[in-house]
Amino acid sequence: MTGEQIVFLLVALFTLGSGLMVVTTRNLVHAALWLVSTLFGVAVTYALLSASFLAVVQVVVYIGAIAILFIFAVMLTRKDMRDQGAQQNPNWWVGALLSVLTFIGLFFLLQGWSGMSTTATAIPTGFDAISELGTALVSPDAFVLPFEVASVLLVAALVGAVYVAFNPRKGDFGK
Amino acid sequence: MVPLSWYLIFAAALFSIGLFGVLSRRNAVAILLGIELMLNSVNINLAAFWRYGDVSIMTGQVFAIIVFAVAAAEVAVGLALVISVYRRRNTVVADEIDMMKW
Amino acid sequence: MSFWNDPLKVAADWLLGIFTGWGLPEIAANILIGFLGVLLLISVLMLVDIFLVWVERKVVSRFQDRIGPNRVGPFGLIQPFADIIKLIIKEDTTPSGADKVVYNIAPMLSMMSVLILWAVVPLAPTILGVDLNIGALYIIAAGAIGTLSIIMAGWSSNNKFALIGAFRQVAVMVSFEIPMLTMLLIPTIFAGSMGMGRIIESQQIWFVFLAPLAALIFLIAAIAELGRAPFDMAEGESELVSGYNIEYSGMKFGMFYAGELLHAFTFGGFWSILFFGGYRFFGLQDVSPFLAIAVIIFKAFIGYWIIMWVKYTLLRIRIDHMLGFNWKFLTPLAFTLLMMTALLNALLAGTPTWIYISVMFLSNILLAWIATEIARSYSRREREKVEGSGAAPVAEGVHH
Amino acid sequence: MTTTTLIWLIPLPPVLAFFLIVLFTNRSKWLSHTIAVGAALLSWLGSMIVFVRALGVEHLGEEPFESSINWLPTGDTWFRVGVLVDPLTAAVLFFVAWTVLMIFLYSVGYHNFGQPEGDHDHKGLSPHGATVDEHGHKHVVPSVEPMYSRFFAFIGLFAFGMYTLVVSDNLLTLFVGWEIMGLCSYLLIGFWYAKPSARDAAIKAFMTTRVGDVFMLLGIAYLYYATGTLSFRQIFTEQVLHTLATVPSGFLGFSAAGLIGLLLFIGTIGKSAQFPLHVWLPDAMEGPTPVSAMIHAATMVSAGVYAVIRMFPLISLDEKTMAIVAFIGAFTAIFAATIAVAQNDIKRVLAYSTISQLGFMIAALGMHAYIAAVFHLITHAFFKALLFLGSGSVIHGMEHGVLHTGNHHVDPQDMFNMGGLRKKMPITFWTFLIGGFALSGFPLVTAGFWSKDEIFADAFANGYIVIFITLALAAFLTAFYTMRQITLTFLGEPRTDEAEHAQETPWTMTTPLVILAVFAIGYGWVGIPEDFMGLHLQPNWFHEFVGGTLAEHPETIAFNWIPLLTSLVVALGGLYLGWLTYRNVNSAAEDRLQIPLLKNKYYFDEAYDFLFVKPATWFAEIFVYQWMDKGLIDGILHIFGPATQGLGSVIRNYFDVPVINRFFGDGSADVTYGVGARLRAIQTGRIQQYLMFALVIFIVIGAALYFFLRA
Amino acid sequence: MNFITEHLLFLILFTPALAAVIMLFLPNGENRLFRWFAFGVSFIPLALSLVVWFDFRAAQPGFQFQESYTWYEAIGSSLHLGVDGLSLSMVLLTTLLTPLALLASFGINEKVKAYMMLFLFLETGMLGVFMALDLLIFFVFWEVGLVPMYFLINQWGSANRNYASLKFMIYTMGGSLGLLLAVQLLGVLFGTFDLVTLYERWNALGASDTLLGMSAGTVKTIAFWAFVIAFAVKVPLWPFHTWLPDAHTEAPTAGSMILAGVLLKLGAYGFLRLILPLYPVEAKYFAGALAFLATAAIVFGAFASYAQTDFKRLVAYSSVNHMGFVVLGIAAAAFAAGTTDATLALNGAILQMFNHGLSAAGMFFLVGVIYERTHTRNLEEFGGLFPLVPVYGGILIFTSMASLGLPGLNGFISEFLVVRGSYPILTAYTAISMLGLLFTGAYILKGIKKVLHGPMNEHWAHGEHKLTEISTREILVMAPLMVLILWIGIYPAWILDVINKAVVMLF
Repeated sequence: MTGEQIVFLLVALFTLGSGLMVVTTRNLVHAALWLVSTLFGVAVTYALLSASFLAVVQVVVYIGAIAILFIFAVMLTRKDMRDQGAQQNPNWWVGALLSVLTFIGLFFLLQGWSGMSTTATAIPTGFDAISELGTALVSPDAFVLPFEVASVLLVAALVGAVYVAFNPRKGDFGK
Repeated sequence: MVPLSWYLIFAAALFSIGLFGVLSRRNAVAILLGIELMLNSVNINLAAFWRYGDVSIMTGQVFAIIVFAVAAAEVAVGLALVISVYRRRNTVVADEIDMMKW
Repeated sequence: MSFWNDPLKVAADWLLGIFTGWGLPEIAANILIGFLGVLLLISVLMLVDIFLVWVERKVVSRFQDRIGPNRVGPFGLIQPFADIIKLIIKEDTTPSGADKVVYNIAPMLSMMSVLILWAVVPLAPTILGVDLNIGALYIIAAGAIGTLSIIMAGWSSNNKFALIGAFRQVAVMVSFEIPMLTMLLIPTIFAGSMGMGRIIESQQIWFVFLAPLAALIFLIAAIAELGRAPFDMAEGESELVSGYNIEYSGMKFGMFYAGELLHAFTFGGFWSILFFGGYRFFGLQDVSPFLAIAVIIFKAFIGYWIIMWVKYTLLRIRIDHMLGFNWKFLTPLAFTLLMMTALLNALLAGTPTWIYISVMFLSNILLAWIATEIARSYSRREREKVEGSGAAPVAEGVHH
Repeated sequence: MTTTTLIWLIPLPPVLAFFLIVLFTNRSKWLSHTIAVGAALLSWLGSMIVFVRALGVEHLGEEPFESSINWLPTGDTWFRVGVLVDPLTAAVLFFVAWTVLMIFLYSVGYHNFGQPEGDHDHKGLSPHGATVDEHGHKHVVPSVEPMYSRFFAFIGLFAFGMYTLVVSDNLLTLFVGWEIMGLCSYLLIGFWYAKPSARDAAIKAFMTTRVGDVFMLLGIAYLYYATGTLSFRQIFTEQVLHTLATVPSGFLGFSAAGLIGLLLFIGTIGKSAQFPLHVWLPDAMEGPTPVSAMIHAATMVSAGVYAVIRMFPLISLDEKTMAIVAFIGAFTAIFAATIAVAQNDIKRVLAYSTISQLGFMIAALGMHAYIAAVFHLITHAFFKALLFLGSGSVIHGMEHGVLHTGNHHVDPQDMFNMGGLRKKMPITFWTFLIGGFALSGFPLVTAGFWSKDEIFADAFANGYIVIFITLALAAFLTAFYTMRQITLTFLGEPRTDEAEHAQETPWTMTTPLVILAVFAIGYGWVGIPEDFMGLHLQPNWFHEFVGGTLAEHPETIAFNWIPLLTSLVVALGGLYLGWLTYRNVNSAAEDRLQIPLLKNKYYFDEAYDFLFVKPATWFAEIFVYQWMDKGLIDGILHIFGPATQGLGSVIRNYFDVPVINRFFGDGSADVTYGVGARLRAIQTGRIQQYLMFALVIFIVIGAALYFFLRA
Repeated sequence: MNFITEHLLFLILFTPALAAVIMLFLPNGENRLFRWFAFGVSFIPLALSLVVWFDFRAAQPGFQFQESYTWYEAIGSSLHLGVDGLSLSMVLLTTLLTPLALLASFGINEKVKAYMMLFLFLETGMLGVFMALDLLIFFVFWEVGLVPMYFLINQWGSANRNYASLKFMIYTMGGSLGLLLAVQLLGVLFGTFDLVTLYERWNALGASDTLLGMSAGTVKTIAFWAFVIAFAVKVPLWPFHTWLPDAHTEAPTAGSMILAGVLLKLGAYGFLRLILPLYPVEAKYFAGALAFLATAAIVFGAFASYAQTDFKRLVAYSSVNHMGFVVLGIAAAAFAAGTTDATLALNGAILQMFNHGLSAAGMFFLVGVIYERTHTRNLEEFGGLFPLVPVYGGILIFTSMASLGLPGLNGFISEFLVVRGSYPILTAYTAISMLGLLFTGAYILKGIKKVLHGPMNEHWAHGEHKLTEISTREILVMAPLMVLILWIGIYPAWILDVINKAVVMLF
């Protein structure tokens, strides 16, 4: 049990716990907030994996944008502050069963894999992950095309979102 | 040192939790929350494989970033749909949004 | 290797010696020292914060042709402490139907979002928390947390004014994050790194000379991010009495208040770091770290003062105008500027410095001019539309 | 300044004047004519210097002044252009310089410089006169030309063209000058463009000359191809000429030289208005008189002859060509003379006389009478210029009268409205008389006598009897109509009030008359044959000088009484008869020679109109445009539209609709519908259920695969 | 800044297109902005091409300023640019005329943005054809040039524009079908579209060896005619010329300027760049036919032009007549390739292309000027306008004379060279074409006569119809053209030298 392992376990437990809260809590705003904490956990996980860029982007994008978006959505789609009625489907147990099965299946599959227990090699000194990442993203012989495609997708999605969510009050359509 | 397996299992667990959310929640927004969890678990895998493989190969991180983009897009569109549905039908319960059935 | 050249290191070594002397393991000692360092920084900041309260009140009164605090202590210097005491002994109320947990977490988050910013602020060549190589992004990340805190506060207060205020503030923050991030990338382009340290080191000429427009946009975005006038509709006393923190009282409110002031100060600091060479001042920084600190604090104060100046000079802008201004003007402009800078940077690679500087500067000016021209013609057409339709010309943007 | 440089510079002043006036000074009349006349003066000065220096050179013919520069890159060599002054050029340059200068000067007065603006003068029409109020009673005076500056610009360009043509050392630049003059004649004949007659005359002139020009262009091209050069000096070398003479052109048995010569000569026919392309020249009288003088006497028509003289060594190689040349010349001479007899317009008479005189020169060339041709060209230039300017002066005087009486129906150019002007305008009268006598070859004194006599002598000596007689008749008619003109214009009593009130013209117009008169008499004396009437005078200077141009010096012909007597008889007889006939004819009715055939110039215009103009127009408008382009070609094109449409509809109706739509389209639709109707039961519309289905199946299949594949 | 010097042609080629794209993002309705922007931008290619012109080493064989970018590797086609004396003069002509045309179209007031954008695209298209050293690229730009012109005619044209634009489009498209096929044929045969390599390889194979089951001779003949028809339509050669009067007449002024000034040259350029080098044998064999068509174009063009009552149509037909001389020269050169006569003929033809570019553009512009004021082109309705518009009249006469081929102006030089070159080779045709030359004079004078001379048509003299003098802007459009016309007329060596060297090295 090295310190790092301890830290990891703590983070993982924290993350999974808040993840559970996300899917179980009744108050949707709380669910969203729990999601935030989950995301934090994931961000820390990235940090543990010394993917600092991912960690920060995780915070910026997920917490800064997505989570906020969720909270907005929740607030916009509720008649009042209290949630009445069941939050789960009548056949939620099927879902639970399926997900457990999935987990077990994955677990088994992973067990069978040889590279399962590889440990990380130390990052070479002077290795700058970010500049590497940057070049990888935009160099023609690496990922520039997927990168562009992703950005196009993003734009398209946002335009679509605006269009879908836009509700034309009388007269001011397209204003 | 933390072996790769821990991360993978952690991710798998997070994935399953998300899946559970998706399958069991009634509220459409909550379903989207579940989806977020699943996406994150995937990202953890990607990052982990990057770290535990050859560090100088950036594929893992690049994919993670693309997943970020996709997630953002997905949330934007999804929530927009939810909201417009809510406007027109005044409900966000997934099961009640079934006018596409025969 | 004297104390004057690298105080932190000296101090750290000294402490390490002591702690190991007490028989603590190496790691534990280091962690402890780290904590102590953070503690030191935070308490210093808190002092600065208190001082800021005084400055703020003094300056505003000057702006409004008053004397300001002048009873307690010389020039009312003790006034802030009096305020704090008042805040502490005030009753700490919690509105019914409020979501307690969230309600109580929010102020801390808001304070925290400001404090963590200082982790990446280089006070001197040798004195900085961590030289994150994604420093620029880190600022935005911290900003995200601020956003979160505000919405939490707004929502948990169970008060529609608070909620509306929070919504507004969050909308503004989320949108103005974009030009801000874009502008952060411009010093990054010049310096070739996102790390604050590198950015400062590579400012033989202040970046403001290379990209005056960028500096301006960053300032605007920062003010919006801070939610201070003219972008302070989150706590628009007139329409929704002080917005998201309406329900807060006592020290919780104090935290929001202090957080805001410190936030402004911090952004003044960042402004100076990104565009005005941080602690660089004609080689002064190399003489002694303390001088460097003095320089950067001074610059930060200048920035802070400018922000105050704006705040107490301009009028509040209507929310839709403000968002429109961001999405239709500031963001496109920022993107254009970014692309132009990157392009020129590539084109001018290898040209003598003076050409580089002048081209950069002129192109900025040119872009600014074009932008204003387009904006002007647009507004002209808008006005004609309004006046042409016979309606009374509405007061453009301003509204109080 | 070296002579060659100077020669380069000679043509420049007028063209500079042109640009100056057009671009800058056209507002100021004074500035414009000062610039123009000044330019003419400069060129005159240059020409004179060149001329004098040319006189100084021994054997100018062998080593003339010449210099040239690269102009056109042609493959790996260059086409060079340059200037050349040999005796011929020098002689021509002399009279060109003088006449041009005179005409420039004359124009100032002719266009009433200094007179007030016309009351309702209109740009593009000749001035109508202006009413001035002199102490109490207002009376009409001539008004200044509205397009005064423009006129000077044009004649400046014109002079440029002429100088270029004269000094150029190759056929191409000669052609350039030639065409520039063509343009200027167009612009100047149509100077009063608002008059339809003037406009049409201008176009007629341009087109008729262009007919010649295109042939000339062909000739130039052929020559260039055949010799590889256009420079005179290089063409007129022994072997080049020899090859040209021997190589057959494959056209009616002409030799290359013959064909080239012919083509070039056609150009000349157009330019110097020889039969059958003479029709434009009389109409060209529509232009202002100085222009007529410019075109007819000094420059343009002379240019035509000059070109032939230039190419004489080439043309003279082929006898067939020479025969044609001689015939055309002689015929034109007599033919034009007959027409001239019946004309009443003072300028038209001169126009036709010009044609016939040019005929003399051409004929002379056709008879190898090189010197005589050049001599007559020059003398004619002087006295014809004199006559034209004189007639202009007369008309100007008459216009005074017209303005005075205010009766604008009286044509100031009709000779029957004149009479008795000798008292009114003495200077004009005497100079005109000199010019007329020179034209009709009044013995011994006038220049015309000597030049014409030389032609006769050559004709007789070389045994061209037919041509000799023809020319003699022509000369007789010349003398006759000249005297007719003088009688009707100046002698007797004024026949109209206008003639009564005619008055002498200003010094700017009379000075040129006087100067030209001097040349009209004096210039003849430079060419007196050495053994004239058996006397032994000093050698014929002109013959020596100009003869030097040719490679082999033309031999002087022995004196003979017959041609001398002939010319005496025809000249004096013609003059006397003319005076006799017309001394008391008072109106056109009484003129017995007003035969319609002659009056209407043998109906040439009508004939050409019927033969060429109308058919061409028909061909253009009906055949080419209406039938071929619009009808045939576009017709064919317009078929495509309907055709494709038809094809398309066929395909649609017989393939698309039944096969594609009915069978494949609807059929597949039905099938799909059937299947769908059965499958829709599982469509609950609940995403989560769908997802569950999917997952279950996925897990099952996955597990199955996992277990079986591991085995 | 060696980036610029290394990519000169590329920049010349794509600056206009880029500018057009940028224009797309300019705010709407800012007409003055569009005009000045387009006008200003169009100077960049001009300046650059001047740089090229002065850096151009005429004496050095082969193409210069070559640039090659991978474009379509799969079929062996690359964006290969380069110029020699021949194409350079055309490029210069294009970059020179475009600013003038843009300046000329300041009068356009509706849909200015689209108009200017189309114009800039058009410039790219034309330049591309002149610079392309790759058959496929050549074809692409060939078609690219078509589309903007179609819209220019169709949107900004006058009364009968739909018919005209459709005719123009279909005609040219139909013509270039064969071209496309032939181009593909070559591409398939050699696996590359690169001209420089094609020149050798294509000529290397003799008539005996078989391609696609036919003897190479047959294949070549077919391909030859495919090329010829495409280019003949564009030139236009009789009897493919009837699209031209319609298109020119209906097009907006600047449109016709470019159409006459540059677009027609594309065809002739195609003859020179592709047909002569690729099909020397066939060209020689069919030179007679070409010469016949050329002569027909000259003569019938002149006559048809004389027949017109529509001023612009008259000028349009004059283009047929003038371009006929170009083809005549080319035919002569094809017949006797390599001889001095051929060189002269080609010099003449190419210079004629340039000259016609200047004078025809000028004429169309002048027609446009008077059309803008009177809204009629019917010659019968003019008459005696000279006193009203002296300056305009002077310019009109000057330009007409250039187009008439008056010595001392540019037209004469080229026509003389063509005649000189083709006389010994195709004597009869040259002689006949003189008839055309004669009637050139006839219709030019008719034009002047009907417009400027004669009794004044009082209708234009006063009142709201009063004819206004040509404006400074319009004079500025004409000035460069006139200067060039005079300059070439007096001292043609400066341009002819480049052309001549190119011709000597090429053929």
